[in-house]
Amino acid sequence: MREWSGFSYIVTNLARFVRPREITFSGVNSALPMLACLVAKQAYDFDFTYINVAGGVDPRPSKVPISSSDPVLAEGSRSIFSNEDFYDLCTRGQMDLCYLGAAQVDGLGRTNVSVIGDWHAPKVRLPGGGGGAVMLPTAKRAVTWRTEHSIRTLVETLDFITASGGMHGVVTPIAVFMKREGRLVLSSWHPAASLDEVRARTGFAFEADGAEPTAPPTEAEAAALSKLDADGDFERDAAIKLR
Amino acid sequence: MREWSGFSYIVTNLARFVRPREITFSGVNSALPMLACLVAKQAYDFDFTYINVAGGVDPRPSKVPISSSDPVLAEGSRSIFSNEDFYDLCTRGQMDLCYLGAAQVDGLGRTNVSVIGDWHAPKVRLPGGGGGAVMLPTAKRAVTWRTEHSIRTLVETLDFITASGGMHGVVTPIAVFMKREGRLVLSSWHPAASLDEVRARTGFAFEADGAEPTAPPTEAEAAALSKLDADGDFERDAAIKLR
Amino acid sequence: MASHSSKIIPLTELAALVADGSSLALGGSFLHRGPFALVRELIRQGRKDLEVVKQSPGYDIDILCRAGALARARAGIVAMEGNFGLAPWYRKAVERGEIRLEEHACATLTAGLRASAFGVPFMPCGGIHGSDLPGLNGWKQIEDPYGTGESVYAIPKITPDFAVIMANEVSEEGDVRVYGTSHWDRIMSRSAKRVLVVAEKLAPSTSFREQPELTMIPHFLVEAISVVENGAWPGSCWPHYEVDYPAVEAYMKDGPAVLKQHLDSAPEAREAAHA
Amino acid sequence: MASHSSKIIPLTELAALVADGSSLALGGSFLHRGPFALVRELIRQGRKDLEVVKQSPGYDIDILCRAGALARARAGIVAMEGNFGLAPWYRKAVERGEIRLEEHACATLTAGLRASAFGVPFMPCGGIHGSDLPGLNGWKQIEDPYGTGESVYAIPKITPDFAVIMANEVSEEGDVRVYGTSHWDRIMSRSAKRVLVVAEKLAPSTSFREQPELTMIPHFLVEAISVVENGAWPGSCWPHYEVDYPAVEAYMKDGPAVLKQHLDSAPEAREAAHA
Repeated sequence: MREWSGFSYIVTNLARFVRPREITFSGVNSALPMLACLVAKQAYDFDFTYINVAGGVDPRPSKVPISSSDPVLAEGSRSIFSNEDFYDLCTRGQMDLCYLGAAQVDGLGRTNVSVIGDWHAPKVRLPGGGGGAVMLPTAKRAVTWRTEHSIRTLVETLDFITASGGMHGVVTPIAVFMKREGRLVLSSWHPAASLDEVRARTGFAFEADGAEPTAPPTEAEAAALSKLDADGDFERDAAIKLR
Repeated sequence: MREWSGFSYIVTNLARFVRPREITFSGVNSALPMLACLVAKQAYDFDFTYINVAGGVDPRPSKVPISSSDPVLAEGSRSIFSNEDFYDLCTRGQMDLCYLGAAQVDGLGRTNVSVIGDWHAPKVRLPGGGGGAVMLPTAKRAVTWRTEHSIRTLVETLDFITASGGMHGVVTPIAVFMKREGRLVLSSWHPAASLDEVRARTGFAFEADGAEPTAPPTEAEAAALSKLDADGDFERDAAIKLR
Repeated sequence: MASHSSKIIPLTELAALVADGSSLALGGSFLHRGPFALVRELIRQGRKDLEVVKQSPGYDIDILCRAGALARARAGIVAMEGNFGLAPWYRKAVERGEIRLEEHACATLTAGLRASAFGVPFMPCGGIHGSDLPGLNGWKQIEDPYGTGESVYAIPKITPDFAVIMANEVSEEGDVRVYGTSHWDRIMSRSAKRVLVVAEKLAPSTSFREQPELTMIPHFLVEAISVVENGAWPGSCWPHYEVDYPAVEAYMKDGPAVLKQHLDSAPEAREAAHA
Repeated sequence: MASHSSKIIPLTELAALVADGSSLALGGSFLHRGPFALVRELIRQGRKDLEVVKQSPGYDIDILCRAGALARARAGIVAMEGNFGLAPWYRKAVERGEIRLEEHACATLTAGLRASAFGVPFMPCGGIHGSDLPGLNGWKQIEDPYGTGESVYAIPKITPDFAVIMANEVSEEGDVRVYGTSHWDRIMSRSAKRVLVVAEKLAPSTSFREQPELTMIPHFLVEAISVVENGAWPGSCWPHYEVDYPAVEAYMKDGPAVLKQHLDSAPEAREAAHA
């Protein structure tokens, strides 16, 4: 195999958070989690419910859309689960796993998606948290991802705390973190990286007991992603570099 | 015309509360208001929105059902306005007129639909208020009716206050009351009755300035009700006596 | 990719999921589209100490009282309706103190279910001012923390153990469709811990795929379903059938054998007798 | 019995109903089923000081910022999406302090709309604990008055002046149908003071009578409608059409003439030019 690309690394490791019989959600601005859910549906030999922000419930999309909120993600659904519905599902504690975006993540697994600089005098106004502030503390497990692994994105101190709470895992092009006793702990690193590299490129301190190189994609995982991104458009658009 | 029956008197006077362009609601256990709304649709040369507890919105029922919550009351509707929806419409102040049942009414236009006797040791357990406690204070106008006009039903002191608030009118087989400055005031009486009779049969004191015999049914009102109750089943079932 | 297994089970097994003492949010309203076949099956199985949570129960709460299966009720308005007036066995049960009633307005019950569905401990509800109900139930007023001076009643969360819905059509996977008004079924299905369904018909999954907007409850919220033809009898299930008024009239008669006769003449009992 | 009059009016008149300074809850999400023809017409008519209330605005809020028509926004997440990243004119407007942002989580905005729809001054909302948003917005915590010890954030009522919905199909009388997800359109339509609609198609009233369950907004909640083919352009309106990515790409270019070119090439402008 060629070097495991950052794109495939993130999608595959996001997919690995999906568990049998659970309800898993992907939202807006979330092409990688959308692909991860579709990979999981193809690659894993268990049943789970995939709901998404387009109202889809276990959809059979005729293609993979560029926009992760595209109505094509509801094609073939037997029901429409609307926005109010999936938020309520989450706040009442029935959402097993949801993927939420982040610009900055700190060592407690809190996220900033609001602003770089001071909120009232922003250097960069970011999109805003969307589901985060409500879903992160109320989902059973929340997972985020960053396409850049650096001390700018994995920080000691957030510029603003958009959301705080039940972060379960963080995936970057070179590492997978999981939360343990309230802090992010390194779970595994990209086979082409190293523990030292992860430490050097991470802004917060973390434990790494038991961490090891991430298991490479299974045949089924690799095949599912190849099929979903047959032309390589998503990989090209995502433009994720290991370094 | 024969003597104006108590049945026709109540239905006709309930219908007369309907105003152009308004939203008017009839609920469960409400055969007379249901008929009143259907009479108003037929008899009056203005447009209004009739919604009901069966989800109907300006329905075209194929027949008049015995049950005022029968799904036939949604036949021909272009939309279904469900129970949550019409309660919300009311609490946010957009319900113009709704009809709410009562077992006892007092001089302030408050209602008891809960119990005869002590709530905790009931002599008669009544149905309960349904919409009352929430709709009476939040509808722009609420109207109730009693098929018996007596000191048992129009009382000085309610056994229990199920609902209190925006009562606009009360119709009995022999009288129409309207609320003025916080108290029920006699508006008109059945042509076959008299002010003295209404006073004698009413448990609370009331003003009657300007009250007069109720205007008899118009041709259109009479024709509409005859058509709706062609076999006289509703009139027979209601078994409403003037005295 | 694993395939979904069917959620369709026999009515006897559906009823067996409900333990003594359970609280049941029952779908429909009065005589219309209620999951009455399941209610009767709970009686046949001898269930005790049940609670009914429903804005407008009627036949269902009455027959549970008649059978001695009910201990508690939260309800807004209780009647047989359709000219039958009060629900007599319910009335007697309350008057004799045999069941504990928490009297609601329909909308306060909905508010309590919404609190549960939205994952919050209480829900503000419009109106109620001047009613004796808050005093009776210990409902608290909360002043608007944003200084409008407005006060609103907070209704505590209501989380039924089960929502039991009478559906027009279901898919084998558990999707639920109803026609006409949904009554309070939607909020019941989102507030209860578990959702059970009695369905008039099984419909092809493809028909759900063609109009997914019509699905009221998605499969993953539903635990189990029984398909029972005429399951809402003696009530209506529009557009399939109307209220069976003679059957309700027969039920309303007093007498030692009437309840058993009624239970035995129900569609699911006659079906079982043929099986 | 009077007959209903038509609620269909031209787009120019629909836009004329919206005064300067109005707050607009805009339907849809990001590039999908937004009432974009009306948003553009407001710009053409020179509307100022508008407010956008929307959980996930994108193109709509960006073009209003670009045209200098926006003064305030309440939003959960703002982006062009579909690989276009941030909404650049919105971003600049916030960074330069040209618009006042009230930053929400999507669900807190929904909670504020629910308060309005339910007629109560505030709405409890799950989650939010640990976020800086409550401090920023002055949101208060309320302790459960029923003694569970649970504390919940109360979101103040949000009542937009208008909800503007992009519909798939409408009846002449004003009934509104959408396919696929309703996004937050339903709660918007119940919380705003007035409801305006841009519709892709006029459908026969009989088709609404045949499936009334599909109607998202009943006629009596709707004030006026314009039927505009491709009204959601350059966004999608499923199942009629998908996102016009080249058009969005052209819009994203900087330069003095781009906005005017974009407005002139919109379907409703080309239609008007032919009329």
